[in-house]
Amino acid sequence: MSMLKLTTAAFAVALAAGVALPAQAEDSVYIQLPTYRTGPYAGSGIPIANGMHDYLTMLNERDGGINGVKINVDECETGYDTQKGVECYEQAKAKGTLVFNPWSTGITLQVIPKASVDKIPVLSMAYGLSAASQGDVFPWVFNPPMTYWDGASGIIKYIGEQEGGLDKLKGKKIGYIFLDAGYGREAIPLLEDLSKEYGFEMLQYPVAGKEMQNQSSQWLNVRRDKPDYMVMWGWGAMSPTAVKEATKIRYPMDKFIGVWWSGGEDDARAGGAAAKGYKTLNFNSVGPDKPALQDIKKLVVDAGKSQVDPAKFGENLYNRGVMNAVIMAEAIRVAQDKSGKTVINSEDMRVGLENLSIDAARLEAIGLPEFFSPMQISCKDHSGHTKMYVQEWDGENWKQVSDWFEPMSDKVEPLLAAAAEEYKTSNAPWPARAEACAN
Amino acid sequence: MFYRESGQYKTTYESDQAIFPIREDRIGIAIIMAMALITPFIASEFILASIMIPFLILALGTIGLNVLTGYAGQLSLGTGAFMGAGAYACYKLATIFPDINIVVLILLSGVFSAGVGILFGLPSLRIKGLYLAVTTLAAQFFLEWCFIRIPWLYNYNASGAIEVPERRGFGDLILTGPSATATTRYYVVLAIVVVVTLVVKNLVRGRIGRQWMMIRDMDIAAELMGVRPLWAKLSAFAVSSYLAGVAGAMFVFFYLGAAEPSSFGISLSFQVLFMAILGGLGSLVGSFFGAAFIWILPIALRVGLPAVGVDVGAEIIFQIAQMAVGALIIFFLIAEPHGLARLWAIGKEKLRVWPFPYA
Amino acid sequence: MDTLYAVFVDPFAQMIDMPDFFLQVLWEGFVAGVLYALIALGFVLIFKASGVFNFAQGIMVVFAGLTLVGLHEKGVPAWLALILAIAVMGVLALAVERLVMRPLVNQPDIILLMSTIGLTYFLVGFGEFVFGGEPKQMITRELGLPTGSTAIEIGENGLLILQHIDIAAAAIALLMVAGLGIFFNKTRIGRALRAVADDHQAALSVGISLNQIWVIVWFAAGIVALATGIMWGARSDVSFALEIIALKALPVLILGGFTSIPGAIVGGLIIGIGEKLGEIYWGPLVGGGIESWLAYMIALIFLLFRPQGLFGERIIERV
Amino acid sequence: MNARIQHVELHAADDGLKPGDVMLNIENVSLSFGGVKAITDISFDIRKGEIRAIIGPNGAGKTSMLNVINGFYHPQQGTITFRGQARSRMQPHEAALSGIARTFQNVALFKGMSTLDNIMSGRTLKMNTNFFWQMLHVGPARNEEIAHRLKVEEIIDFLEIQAIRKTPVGKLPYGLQKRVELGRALAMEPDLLLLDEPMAGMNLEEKEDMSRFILDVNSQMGTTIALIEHDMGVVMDISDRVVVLDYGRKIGDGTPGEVKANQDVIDAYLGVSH
Repeated sequence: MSMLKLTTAAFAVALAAGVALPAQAEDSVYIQLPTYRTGPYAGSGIPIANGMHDYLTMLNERDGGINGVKINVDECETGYDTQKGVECYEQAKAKGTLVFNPWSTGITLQVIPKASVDKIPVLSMAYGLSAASQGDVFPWVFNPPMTYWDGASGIIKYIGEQEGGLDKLKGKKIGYIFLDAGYGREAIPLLEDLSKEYGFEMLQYPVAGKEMQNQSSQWLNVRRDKPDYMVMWGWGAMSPTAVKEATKIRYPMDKFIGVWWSGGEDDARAGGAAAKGYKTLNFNSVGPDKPALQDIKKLVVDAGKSQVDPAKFGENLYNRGVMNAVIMAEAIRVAQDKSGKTVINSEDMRVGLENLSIDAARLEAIGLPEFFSPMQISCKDHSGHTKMYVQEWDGENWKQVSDWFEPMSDKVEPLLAAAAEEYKTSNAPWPARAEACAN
Repeated sequence: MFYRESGQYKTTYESDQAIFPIREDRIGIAIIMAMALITPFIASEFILASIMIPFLILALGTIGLNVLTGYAGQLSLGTGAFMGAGAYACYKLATIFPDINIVVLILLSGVFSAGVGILFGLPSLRIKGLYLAVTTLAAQFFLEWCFIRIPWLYNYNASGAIEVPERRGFGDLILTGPSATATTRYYVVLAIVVVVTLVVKNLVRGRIGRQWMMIRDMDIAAELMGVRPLWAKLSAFAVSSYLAGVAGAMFVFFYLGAAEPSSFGISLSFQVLFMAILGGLGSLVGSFFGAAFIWILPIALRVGLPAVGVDVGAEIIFQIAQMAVGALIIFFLIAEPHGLARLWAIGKEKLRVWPFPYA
Repeated sequence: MDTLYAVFVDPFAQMIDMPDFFLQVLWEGFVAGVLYALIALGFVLIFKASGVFNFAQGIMVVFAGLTLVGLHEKGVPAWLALILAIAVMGVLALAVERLVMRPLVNQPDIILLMSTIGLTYFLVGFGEFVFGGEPKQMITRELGLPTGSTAIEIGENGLLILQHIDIAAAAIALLMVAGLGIFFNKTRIGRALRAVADDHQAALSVGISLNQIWVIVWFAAGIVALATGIMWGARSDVSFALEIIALKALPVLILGGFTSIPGAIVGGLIIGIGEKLGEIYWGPLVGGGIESWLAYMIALIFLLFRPQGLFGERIIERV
Repeated sequence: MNARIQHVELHAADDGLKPGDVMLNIENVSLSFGGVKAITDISFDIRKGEIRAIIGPNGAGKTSMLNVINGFYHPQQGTITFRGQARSRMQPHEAALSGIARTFQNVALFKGMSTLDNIMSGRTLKMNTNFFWQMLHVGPARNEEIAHRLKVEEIIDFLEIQAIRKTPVGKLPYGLQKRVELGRALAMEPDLLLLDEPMAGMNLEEKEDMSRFILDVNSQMGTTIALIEHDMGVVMDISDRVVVLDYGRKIGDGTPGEVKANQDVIDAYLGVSH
């Protein structure tokens, strides 16, 4: 019988908690951070979670929140699992989160339709559905500073530069190794399009999520096909394994370029000295030196309020997490400004995001000069299509090896519009945008 | 005192063979049904959407596995994939026939998963026990691969995910899609689960269920008494995967809203297996207990621990929940290998003779 | 016709065309097979002595590797971490015997199987709880294991690249099998183990302590798991993502039979090499990625023709 | 009583054979597993209406013989003719279909089911409402269930096991389990009933009960019975004819009196070397 009692008790707790959820203090706003510090993707998820958490905590500690409003933060562990992600979303919704950062393309796709109905903005920073940049179709979804398609076009652009012009790509073979899930597949349509346009051959090497750590077949195929360049869309345990496998087959590492998500220090470190030359995209600066980061160090990390390993403070993915938090914080400011309230709700937050503009001066002002390329989100453009750069692993650290450059917006933009239309038809009846552009 | 059957005489075999021959049971079930019906009026949306709906759906999936493992004795580790087969079938049906009521399509989609189940049930004619369990993993991984590699299944969607379209029915009620309210979805799920459970109850108490149990308890004797193993095993696979398929379709259409192939991974198979074993193999009511327990425990820990003031990181709670589930599974296997259903039965037995310790 | 050509001719033409590549595929398959076989080996040990289908063997591999690396991360020197990791596996064996196996004695197979799945869940949560969830690098160099690779030239421009760690893995696997063989056949405990495997009650009646035997086999399986964890961790990182790959040991067992040590090795090699060849030469025909299920299908089809496995004896059913 | 529920009589089917006609004929049957010979060149017959005993020391091949008769083992050589029809590789369920039922040496009841369900399971072959009605459990399906329940209740009455109707068989003592197993076989209304050591492990009283049931089944229902039994007293008392096996060979066949006098049989039981 003890079991029955336990079940009943558990149920009662859940019930009580469920009822108590929406309560919140008057002078604070609530943001739930879905994170994953466990499971196969934890290697990437942990620094991101730390970065987001620590920046928001720092704002609370240093400034008492934003314009006097404390930010209530809690985390919800998803394990990168879509099912758990939906649970977290429901919980976030019940607790009145301002914004939802899925940190998984799979979860993003899952919550996009729900979020529009529930009026919760989804902030998928440089991941998720590329077409979501079309604000007129997806008023509730934001993917600044750029989309996967921007990234893919950026890599092709960079390869073109290496080869001495995009026209030199003709007849070249470019391999695409990717996590075979919503995330890795997202870039395929654009790459296919560009391969037709520039006449290079695109070879696909899918890596199943559960086989991430067993990529020897894919790399054997790479060895046989001898592609001129390898492009990677890897995440979690996939990236370090891929780097390691590439060194094993002695693939020239300087021809191996990952998307921004495959650019964790740990990803490259796994390949040891042989990984030198491995490149990835990036859109935020690496290193712990910016003033705001030093504030985090002083007020959060050294105060024992962070889970980050001090040795890894300021690494690439940590800073990426900080950047995500900066976007949220800045959007809250804009929303407060636009709505005239200090305690905003999720609908105000959407307006905030839609009118977000972070220029160089603003970055300077918040203590993060040149932390990332200035971004401007608008009613129509929810992504901003800002600039990126290429970094190279020197065996110890990431080194910037290219200037900040723009994606091939002329190629990407029409495809995004078409994809958004397609999404609309295949998910008919997709609600028309009802929210006015507040300008 | 309140639960005593003495004095309730049966004068016909018909009444002796009713589903609930004892009056108190009938009253109990009526109260439970009434409570289920009023839940949406008293519970928050979170409880409805994140606890009740998935709990009911997974209970149906558990019943599906229970038919196969609990009643017919064939261990399967592929329930997740069979649920996926139903979900993808339902997605295809819903996009090909947008005008047909989604409930009809959900019930129909189980037919496809049943077909898949029969196919992968064929080896059970030669392979038994744990060996069979391993071969069901072939179904699990092969189907998962199909969900990725056959783009037709997800309508060539670039993301490889299936997204639930909005469908209306029963007048102009929105049944599926993001605009469907939790209350609507809950009632539809409840109706399907109750009706299907009744049907399964009828099957297992009749000739077909007896054949399954004969194969389970002593396959050789069953065969020597005229049971054709081919028919008995394949019908169990068919019914089981039908139920799993319906559960899978509902899981996507009424709970998740969209799904990737990884939604139907082996962890779902294990989750359902735990529900079946903890609830009690060969018990329908146990399937509900098991599903409730396995589904609610982690959520209760996750929501409940912070609520009572235990302040630890989200991932710690997650890990604690995982450890707790693992440890509890072992604990219950030791304490009562026949699951919650047996505890329930013992409890009822005790109540019947109360206040005396034994009859 | 084209299909027939693509299935029956083209793959072989490719093999002949690039012999060095073919050898490389065989080698990769061989190494993967050795690792599958090592997991299967731990499994066979336990099944032989207790009839328990130990689903947790895969997670024990991760857990052992994680303990080793985790301890080292916390500042313990490599050699001490290794000894401590072995000790932890010993404690685990004791705990499993005392808390799981002993109370569940005489339960049906499925209950025992379920308890090991429960153990799997527990160990995943526990491992992450103690050592954190992120993947960790194996301390290959600190343990004195070889790194780097040797390239052998084959024909013109042909290159066969052998990772030293893979060679070491094969050698260690060989040593473990030989060691276990001697252990089983030449020692007193080995004889007791075999007696227990044949008949629990009969073994009890001649004074063999079942509990002691179980602790020993779980400990032995733990050590095999640690070795596997080190080897696999050196190939990729140590993380719980390995868990799914560890499931590949199950089709290996089906091929080899649940109780045969040579069966585990041969089965492992067949599965390892078979799935690599299948993936590389036939996989592209259906879009690739068939590696995720090929092993199970091979096992399934094999079972249909030989339900008792490669080395198992035909079972005569009695009533 | 519900008018739609028809009452079925409980007896062996009329197959046109008169009592004393050969029902089952076994000719030169041999069976081996790998290199081990279980049965070597055995011939005997079973006649309608008789009680035929198969005896012999342990390992003589008695149970294998029963397994051959109901199709569980397939002999390498020899023919088996049942009711005039020679058969080749017959599947066990086909044997059941043609009217052969059996009990087992080590009780093979369905342990997870109640006494009632176990005996109901004997009616499997006689039930035929389709899946659709089974799902709804109304109309034909329910009527069928109740009709067969009546039948099963007759058997329960006959075997005097009313009190344990709803008890899971796993909880029953051994003697009662044997009785339930007999009930399950009887529920099939067989023409030929094979009993594998029906009295093993029973005390005297239980043996007497069981003997009475066997004789009653034989005389009241007209069921032909073949039984394996070690208790010579019982065998000699109740059987009409006895066949004796040793090391897979037939060493004697005839009435109890004849067999008792057979020198080979005496040697086999007393252990004279061959």
